[in-house]
Amino acid sequence: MSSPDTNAEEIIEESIEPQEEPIIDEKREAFVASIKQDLGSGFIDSHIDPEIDVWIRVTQEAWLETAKILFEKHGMNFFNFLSAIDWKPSPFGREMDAAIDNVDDEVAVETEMEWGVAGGEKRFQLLARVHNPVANMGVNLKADLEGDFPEVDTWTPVYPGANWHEREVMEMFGISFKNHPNMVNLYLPTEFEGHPLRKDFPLLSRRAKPWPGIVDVELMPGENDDETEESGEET
Amino acid sequence: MGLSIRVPGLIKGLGVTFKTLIRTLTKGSHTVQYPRVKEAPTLRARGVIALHEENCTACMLCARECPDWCIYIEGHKYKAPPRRPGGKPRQKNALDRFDIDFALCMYCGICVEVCPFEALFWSPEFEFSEPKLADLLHDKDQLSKWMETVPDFEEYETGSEAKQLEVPR
Amino acid sequence: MNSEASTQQLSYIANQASDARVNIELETEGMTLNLGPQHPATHGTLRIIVRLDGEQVVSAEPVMGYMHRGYEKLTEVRTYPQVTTLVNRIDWLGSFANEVPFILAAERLMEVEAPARAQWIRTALFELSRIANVVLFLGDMAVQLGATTPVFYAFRDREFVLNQIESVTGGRFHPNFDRIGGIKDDLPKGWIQETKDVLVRIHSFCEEMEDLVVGNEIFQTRTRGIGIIPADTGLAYGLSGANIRSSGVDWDLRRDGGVGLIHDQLDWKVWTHPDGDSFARYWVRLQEVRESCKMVGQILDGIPSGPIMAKVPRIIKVPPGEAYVETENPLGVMGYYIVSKGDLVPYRVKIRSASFNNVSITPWVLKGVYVPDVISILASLYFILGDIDR
Amino acid sequence: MGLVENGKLPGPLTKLLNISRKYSLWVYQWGLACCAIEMGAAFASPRYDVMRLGVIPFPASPRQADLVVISGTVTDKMAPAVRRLYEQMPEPKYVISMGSCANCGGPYWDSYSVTKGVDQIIPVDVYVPGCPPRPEALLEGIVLLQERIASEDMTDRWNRDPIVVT
Repeated sequence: MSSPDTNAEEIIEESIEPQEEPIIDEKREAFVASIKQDLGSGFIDSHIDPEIDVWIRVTQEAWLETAKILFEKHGMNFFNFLSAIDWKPSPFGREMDAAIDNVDDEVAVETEMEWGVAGGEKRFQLLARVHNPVANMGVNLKADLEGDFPEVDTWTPVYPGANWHEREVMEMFGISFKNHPNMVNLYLPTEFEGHPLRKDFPLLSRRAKPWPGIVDVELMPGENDDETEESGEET
Repeated sequence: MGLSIRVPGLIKGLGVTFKTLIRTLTKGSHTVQYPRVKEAPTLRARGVIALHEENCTACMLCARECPDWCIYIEGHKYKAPPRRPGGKPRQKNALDRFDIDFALCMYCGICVEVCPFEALFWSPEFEFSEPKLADLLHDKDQLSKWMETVPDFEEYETGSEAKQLEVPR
Repeated sequence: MNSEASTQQLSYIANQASDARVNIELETEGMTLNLGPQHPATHGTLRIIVRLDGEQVVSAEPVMGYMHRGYEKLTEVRTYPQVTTLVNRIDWLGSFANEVPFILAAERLMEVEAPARAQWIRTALFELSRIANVVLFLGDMAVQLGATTPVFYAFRDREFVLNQIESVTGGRFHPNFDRIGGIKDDLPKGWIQETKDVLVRIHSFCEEMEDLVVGNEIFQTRTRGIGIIPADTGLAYGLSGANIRSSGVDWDLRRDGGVGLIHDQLDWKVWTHPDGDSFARYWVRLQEVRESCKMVGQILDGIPSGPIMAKVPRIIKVPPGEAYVETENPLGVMGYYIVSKGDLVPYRVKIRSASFNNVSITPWVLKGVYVPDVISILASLYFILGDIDR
Repeated sequence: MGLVENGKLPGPLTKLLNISRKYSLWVYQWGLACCAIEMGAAFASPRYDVMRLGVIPFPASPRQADLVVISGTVTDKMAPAVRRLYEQMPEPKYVISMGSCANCGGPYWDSYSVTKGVDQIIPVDVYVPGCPPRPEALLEGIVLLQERIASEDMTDRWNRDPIVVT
């Protein structure tokens, strides 16, 4: 798997970038501009995938305000989902990923946080999506959250469907929601401890059981399958 | 709404069941009389995994790609006589243990798909229930026995460019 | 149809109001009824705590998690091909459809596109899994209202669809057939003709259900005007699929979504119903099965020849980025939000499953209905537990 | 049931008892996940029709059931309910564990919320492999169980400690 041929193939694959003119998505540009104007300082950043999707990042304080604006002004009345992302990489790194084990270099566990589209600053980031079924346009919203056990305004007054999603986020990430009508566990039994979707939550079975692939007898078969019978190279 | 309005739909429904009754009586039922007659699963059905032991080089690829970690392989290296006279002795792998835990297996077929040496095949057999959980761990002899039940690959539909494979016997 | 339903609705509300008055006079005591976790009326292990005042529901609170398997965490420790086989098991009745949005999202990040033949076969299997899924609903809804025959018919004809899915993918339930950049294998010989025969069978099944269930007066009385969901409420709760189309919202991602599948090259129709009640939800789904049959028939006639896999690296590493792709699955809108860091495993996958949102409306819609209607409403909302709890 | 508890039954009587028990297995449908649909197909589909084997899938409560098919993923939240179901069933009772999830966790073997096999909570008589098993595979499991019942001595069953899983 770590043979040099595959790496070369991947590099070639990556280097063939589609050489197209940048498409200007007027509909989404106008939409982002309008949101920016309405939110003022609450608006932080945005990202547009032309003709595909749009991301908007707002401040924690403007979270509820954004929902109201989207619902009332932009007809985004379809509620898709609300969730969160933990951007702090898992401290166990390799232990959690079986497939990493066959890459025998770079064991170093990454601890630096690295954010996705529309950027980020904090460990926890809320992620929500709403959709306008008439104009057929959806928007992904993000908001950075302060602290280890953050608190943010609930969306339930605007989107009642957010109720269960917020309960799920509370239980999976430990993010609580102000003024939520029923902030109790959704899935897990009450005696469950920890927040499973946080990256530092360990999957104990995975650590208890030895990975069967670790006992190695020979090199991984590379591209030259015919020669593997003869390949006597020692590692 | 009197009784007269409420009846036609019911009569129609009864007509459907009556038609089904007639069809069952004349054309026979759908039932497969299981212990005596067995249905034939399709050729690609994923029933149980068979091992063609000669092709296995203990390369561990299947064990690594298995999402359930349910394949256990052990092997050792040995020096085989050179293929050409005067050549160096070749290093080969011998397979000591090849177990698949069918209690844990999720029958996804990733191991069969990733095997670069065509040592693993799907057999449509499905009858291997056990009263003891440990018996569901099939060793390499058992897995080789399943090889007899592996059907040949079927031909492809017209318009396909896929290459027809063959099962080693 | 609309006027009749609205009169029924009015009489229903009047009945409820008069009953409420009776209840005050009789001074019934409140009672808590516990449906589930295992109950014939719940598909799987949903538990609903219903507080009753006499025969009327005061409040209903679903208790979930009896089927929570931690999908979103497990996807973080599995490689992309392993995730594909895992997500099969979310909506187990239409399992191939679960893979499609995930694969499409990964394809968008990798900037590959499946060849035409793969897309056509993908769409055919997507629609076949819809048929396999909804056919069971058509029988199951009737059985929950007390009619046992339709479920036997549904299981009988569903087997043929499953056979067709199995003879291509190898799995009756969990195909694990979709791949990033194409599909795993090509069609076996004779499959197209066999599938056409099965479609004829499904067509006649739809006719039977039309006569047996939809036309049945008892069924109509039990479902017309029951569990009405207005369009705007449904949207705000995130209802999707046939549930929202039966409230009169003309929105179908197969037509409007414009992702990776070839529905726009086919001739079909999106059915809606203005009533928004249990009957409408049944009726819309019945029409959907017919449309799916029509679509599969057209696909079978027009599958182009060619390769089935695009060129992708053998070891799949998805470049860094984020993508959200949703498709119109049998139960509604299903989407995957993939966050990739260029690794073998996804960094985070948010699974937007349809039933989770569809069921979140139950506390709202069950308020004020009678106990027998709870069952018909739950059945008509049509959820699958794996899709709720993940 | 003092008769069976206090000593051996004559052979023919045991045989007769076993035959009658074997062909009147009332099975409680404990559908949990994907396997529940395949179990439904085995029980309700005209193609498989489990009633032919003398298995009757209609008990209204576990107190009337002889056999329970645990079909699907048992989560930690569900486990107490499974345990209680088993305790409610009258002796002699049998359990079929259907599918990988019920056997030992299956695809969710590393999950934080799934019980790794139903045999951690209740004793199991027959394990049916598959994910999900075909309906016929379940029928095979039932036939296997019936064979076990046929060769069983009632007294053994009655006085026996709970089956120890090896």
